[in-house]
Amino acid sequence: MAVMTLIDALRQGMDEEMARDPRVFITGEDVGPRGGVFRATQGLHEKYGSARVVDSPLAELSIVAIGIGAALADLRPICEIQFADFIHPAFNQIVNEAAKFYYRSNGTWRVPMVIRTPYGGGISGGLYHSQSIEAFFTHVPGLKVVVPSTPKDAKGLLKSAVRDPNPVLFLEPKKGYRAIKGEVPDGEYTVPIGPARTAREGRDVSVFAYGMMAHYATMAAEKLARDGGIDAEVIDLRTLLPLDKTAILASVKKTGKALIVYEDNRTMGYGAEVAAVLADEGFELLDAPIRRLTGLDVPAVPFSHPMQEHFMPNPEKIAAAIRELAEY
Amino acid sequence: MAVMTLIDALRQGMDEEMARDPRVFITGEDVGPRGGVFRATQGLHEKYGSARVVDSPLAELSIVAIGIGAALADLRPICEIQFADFIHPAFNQIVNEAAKFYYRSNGTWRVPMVIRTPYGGGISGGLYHSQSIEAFFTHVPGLKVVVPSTPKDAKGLLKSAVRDPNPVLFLEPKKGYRAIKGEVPDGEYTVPIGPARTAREGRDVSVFAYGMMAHYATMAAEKLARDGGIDAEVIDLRTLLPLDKTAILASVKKTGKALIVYEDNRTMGYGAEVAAVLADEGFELLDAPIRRLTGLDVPAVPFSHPMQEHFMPNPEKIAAAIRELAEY
Amino acid sequence: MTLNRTAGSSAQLGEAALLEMYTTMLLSRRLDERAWALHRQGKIAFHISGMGHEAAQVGAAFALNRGVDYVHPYYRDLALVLAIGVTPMDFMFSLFGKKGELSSGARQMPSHFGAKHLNIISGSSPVATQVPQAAGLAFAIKYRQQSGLVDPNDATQPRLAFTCLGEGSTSQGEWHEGMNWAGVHKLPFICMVQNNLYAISVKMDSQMGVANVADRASAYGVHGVWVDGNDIFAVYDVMREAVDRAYNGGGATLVEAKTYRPVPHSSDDDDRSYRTREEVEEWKKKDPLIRMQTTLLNEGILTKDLINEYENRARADVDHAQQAAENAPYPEALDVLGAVYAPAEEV
Amino acid sequence: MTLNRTAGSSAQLGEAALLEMYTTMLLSRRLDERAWALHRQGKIAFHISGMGHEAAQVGAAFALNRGVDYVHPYYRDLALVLAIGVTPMDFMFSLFGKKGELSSGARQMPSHFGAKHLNIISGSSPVATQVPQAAGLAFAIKYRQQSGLVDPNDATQPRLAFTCLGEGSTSQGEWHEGMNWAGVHKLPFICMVQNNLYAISVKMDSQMGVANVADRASAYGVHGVWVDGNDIFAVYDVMREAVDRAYNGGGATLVEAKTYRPVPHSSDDDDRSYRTREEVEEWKKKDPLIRMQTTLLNEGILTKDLINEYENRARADVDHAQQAAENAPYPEALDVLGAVYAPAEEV
Ligand SMILES: Cc1ncc(C[n+]2csc(CCOP(=O)(O)OP(=O)(O)O)c2C)c(N)n1
Ligand SMILES: Cc1ncc(C[n+]2csc(CCOP(=O)(O)OP(=O)(O)O)c2C)c(N)n1
Ligand SMILES: [Mg+2]
Ligand SMILES: [Mg+2]
Repeated sequence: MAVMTLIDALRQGMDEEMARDPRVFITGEDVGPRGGVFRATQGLHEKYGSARVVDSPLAELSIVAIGIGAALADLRPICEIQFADFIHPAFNQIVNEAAKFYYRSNGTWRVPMVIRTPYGGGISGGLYHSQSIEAFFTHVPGLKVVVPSTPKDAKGLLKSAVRDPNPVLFLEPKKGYRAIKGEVPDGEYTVPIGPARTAREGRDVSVFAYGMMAHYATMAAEKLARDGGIDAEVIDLRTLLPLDKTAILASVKKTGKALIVYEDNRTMGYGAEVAAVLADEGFELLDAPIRRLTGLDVPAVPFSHPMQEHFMPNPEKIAAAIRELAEY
Repeated sequence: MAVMTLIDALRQGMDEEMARDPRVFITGEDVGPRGGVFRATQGLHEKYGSARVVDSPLAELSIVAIGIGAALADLRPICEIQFADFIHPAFNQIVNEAAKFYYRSNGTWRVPMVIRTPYGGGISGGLYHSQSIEAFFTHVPGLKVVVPSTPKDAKGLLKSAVRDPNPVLFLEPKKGYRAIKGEVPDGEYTVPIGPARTAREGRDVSVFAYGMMAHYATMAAEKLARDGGIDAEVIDLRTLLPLDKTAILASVKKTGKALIVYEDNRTMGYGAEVAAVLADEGFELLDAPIRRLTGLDVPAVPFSHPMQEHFMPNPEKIAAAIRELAEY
Repeated sequence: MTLNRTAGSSAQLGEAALLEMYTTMLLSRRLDERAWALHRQGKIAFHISGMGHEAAQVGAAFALNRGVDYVHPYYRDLALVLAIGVTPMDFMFSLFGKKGELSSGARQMPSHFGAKHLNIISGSSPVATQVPQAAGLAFAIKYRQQSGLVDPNDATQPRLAFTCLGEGSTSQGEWHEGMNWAGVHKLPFICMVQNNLYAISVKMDSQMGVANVADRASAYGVHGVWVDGNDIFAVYDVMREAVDRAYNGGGATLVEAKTYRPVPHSSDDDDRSYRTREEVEEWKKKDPLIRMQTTLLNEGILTKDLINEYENRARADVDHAQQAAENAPYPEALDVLGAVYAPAEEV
Repeated sequence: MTLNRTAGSSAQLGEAALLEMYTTMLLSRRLDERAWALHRQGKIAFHISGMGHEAAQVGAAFALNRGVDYVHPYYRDLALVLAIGVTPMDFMFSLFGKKGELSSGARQMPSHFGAKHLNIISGSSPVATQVPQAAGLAFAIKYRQQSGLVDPNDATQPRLAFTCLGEGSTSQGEWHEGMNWAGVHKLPFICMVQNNLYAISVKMDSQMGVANVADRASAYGVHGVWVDGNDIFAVYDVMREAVDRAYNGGGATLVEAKTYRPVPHSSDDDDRSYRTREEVEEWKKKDPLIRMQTTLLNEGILTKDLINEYENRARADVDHAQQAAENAPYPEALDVLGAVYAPAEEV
């Protein structure tokens, strides 16, 4: 097993899929010789050439639409949106088109494509380089939405996404691109889209998180365990659409208490759905209110450091929220 | 008090606001001589002329962006999106721009505009003339989202929206345009953006709904009351962003039971937030699981009648859900 | 008013092709008229018409490798898809929303064409979304050819992508971005704008500041040409050139077919609020079906007898399709739940 | 290489104006250089540069009614906004993200300009969104004039809207739709594309199939013109024409200023992966600041002494602004919560 960063694992996943299947190609802004602004595609242009690693015009809706057309023609596009904040021009193509093609053609026209994009705050990116966008797209049946938080999952889920016959929105926690390192199995493997991952087992409180927040939650839980007294379980949801209901209900059955952590704005953020599922199907399992620890309900993450930090959840805030719930 | 349809009340509201303030203008597809495809602006072009009732190019993002620019220049645009299903091309302008202008300029540049659009299913409109879109936009701080369900509220809320210094997304339940009739006060009045409305008082179960579903919920509650035994309270949320938490908590304090009804897809639909708020702040008030009665988790409402009807909530399904909850 | 068929590729069209073009237009017209009638009778909920556009559509279709080249149509393209192989039955099933309807299993409103076996892409309602997707189809064609996955001259493989929309819909950013890709990558792509002067009620001069949609091609490095869309041979001629360009690596073409919609926008519309009856009557004189008929009569290819025979056959086809659709069952309620996600495939 | 100032409106520019244009370019350049230095020193997190674009921006600014006409800039427009009244202090505060920063209270990244009192609209990061908004500002100007809310000749009121973006950003649908409104309504609108040949790493020929962005004007019924963007007088001349057109009801103009970015896209970029050092050096010879300096020296308007004096003043201004910004406090954490919704106003 090699230890590598999240972004190296992603690159390796794309590389292997391109080597495996000549129908796989990459398009997006600066993905070519520049290797992407985060270097996710570095070296791939050199290796696979301009025909398969295609610098797109600066135009997100067509990056996605070209991907849709190519997928309809049975290619396997990987479309990169440079920052999640810039996916909004492509909203119509994703929501009205990619997600609805299979349904609207009664299962005849498929759109096997991957849309990769870095998301999330805490990187001094201000209002337009920090956004979380999962809330918008997890409301769209026909799409799958995936958020890896470890290098192993990043690579394995990406490979599954490329092979999936449906459009998959693949959200990459950019703050973790280089900050998150971990073991990646040697050789071929995939991680299935669907099941959540238990990042840490525990008995007192269930913490549901994904992306960078799954890491922070694990850090918080470890700290509380070291400090003694509180044994929190951390579930890394990994696939947000479809949601792994079985996993969240099983965890709450054990702990009776649920904290949901996400860095997006609170209102109508993804955790609302997790809470709603638990408040319905898990009602009799609950011993305490369902808490959400989230980004603030302001339009986006501000640039200047004190405001940014106040916006973002972090391990300390998560630990405090777990403790409060444990003591309920 | 005159009895009128929802759409007549809306038109009267626009007419009065245009007469009151020369900065108010309307733009959108076919809003001019054609009077809008639903006739919401009928007669206004004749009355106020081409300079103030402006047929736009067939291009939603610019309908909204022109509105934003005009609002920055202190006009008061009312932008019509012909069907909510076609608002997606304008997503970037609404989410990244209109909603964030005031915040990003630290409170110096305001965007006082209204975006009106008909939404909702049950009208044989198929996948692209039936959509509900509130889930996407209630996740966007900086926006206000309003859904009237009575002619009185439609007119009064629309007038408040025109006078609001913020961007207001004004969702009109199109199935009710002519089907819903009601009394509208004579003379000048407004209905404030923010507070929910108690459509029916009751003691057993709280039903939270909006738009056409508020009507259906009221019909269901009345039927159950007539049939004897179950006394449901119906709260018409009216303003979805910001959510009137006080009203929903007060109702559940009384009933201990909550049913949330929306015609949108279930997962990450607006009711998820209502449920999440109740499961946190109202946990100790609850005597039963929080139920959601919703549209199905498929990409959109199908055209053909049997499938459409199976997709949509209706008074019978709501009554059954209330009864089930009452008996819990 | 007859048509000119002395120059261009249309001069080469044989009698069989000419008669097939004529009968396709005729069938489309009669189906379309029946749909309006069914709507007036309250038997169907909605109709949106291709009437008046038949020459543009059939002229274009016959220039393509039908059923092989990718076609991404719009809601007026009834005659186009009939020319490619969609049947009156398919159309009637969509009008009535009946079980087994070809394009979508009756999930979509009528005239949202689509047929996998004919390489007709399933359409949606939001206008112009098909344009950048069609550029993507064309991109895929070039990709396969360049990477040796197919032979560029293999006529069993799609060699271009063809898409249509109305002139008003070129106001959309979607259109711009699709055209731009077609220009940058010199794609085997043809976009035909069916310019009927109105976007529902909005006149062309409120949609754009130029006189011809074809003028917009110069912003993209795409060949642009406009043509009398009611002259089926003129359309065929420019389309043949565009097809040859696409097949031979010459890049993309924007074809503007100037035509008119002699009926309201759809069964929900009332066009009296935005145009005069005189204008409509004036255009009806240029009816493309009558113009083709006159030309073929003049050329001796059509006769009065043949016309009657074709009329009878068209009526019989329409009657039969209507009957079958009326008698067919609706989808099951639970059909709403199917085909949300494609199942995993074998790799 | 000197500049041509014998024809056009620029021939009328007086000494004071010329020197102000020069000192504005100079100040912008020195501020910009300092920002790069601060980034190298690890004192600031991010810088995106206007270097090389100063002639285009200052030439444009001086053709406007500065502080009155609406300006909706993009992230490279440092020299433009300085010419309108944004100060070095304002810019330094944005680099350091300090409390009270003019455009956004340090909510936005640096170079997201905005100044309500100068009619500079607050910018965002997603490219091209400002274009249709600027068309909306122009629409409002026309609306007010036509409805008698203001006098069309009142020079205390904005009489046009001016916006900028890069050539790559014209690939966006947003740009298309904004230009389209400007053409349809003949709006008092000027869009200046600062064409520096690259969109980050992507060359112009991967962005569009045409040789000049100005060629795209013909798709909109908008006047289009390209100009050497490193020639401040040439820019001023075409901008004066565009301004006169806008003020006098002649409609919109697309100005393409051809220039170059001699530095990486931003402090996050490394341009060695996508262009040669030779190319960069070649372009540095056309540096717009040096070209203007040489011309003014030749014309006897500048002297060596004056140049030194201006250099000293610019350095002092930059030093002072930097010091003030470094010493200023950060915003409070709770400032994150303010100004989400505008409060109700008196009607
Ligand atoms: C994005 C979007 N906005 C609005 C509509 C509603 N609509 C349907 S057709 C139409 C007019 C289209 O005009 P044009 O493009 O000229 O085509 P035509 O119908 O005249 O053939 C409009 C506004 C839509 N379908 N999609
Ligand atoms: C919608 C959107 N997509 C992507 C980006 C990331 N991005 C910022 S600047 C830029 C390149 C802009 O190139 P160009 O328009 O030529 O302007 P230049 O920077 O060269 O002046 C890109 C891709 C963005 N800001 N907005
Ligand atoms: Mg039209
Ligand atoms: Mg550039």
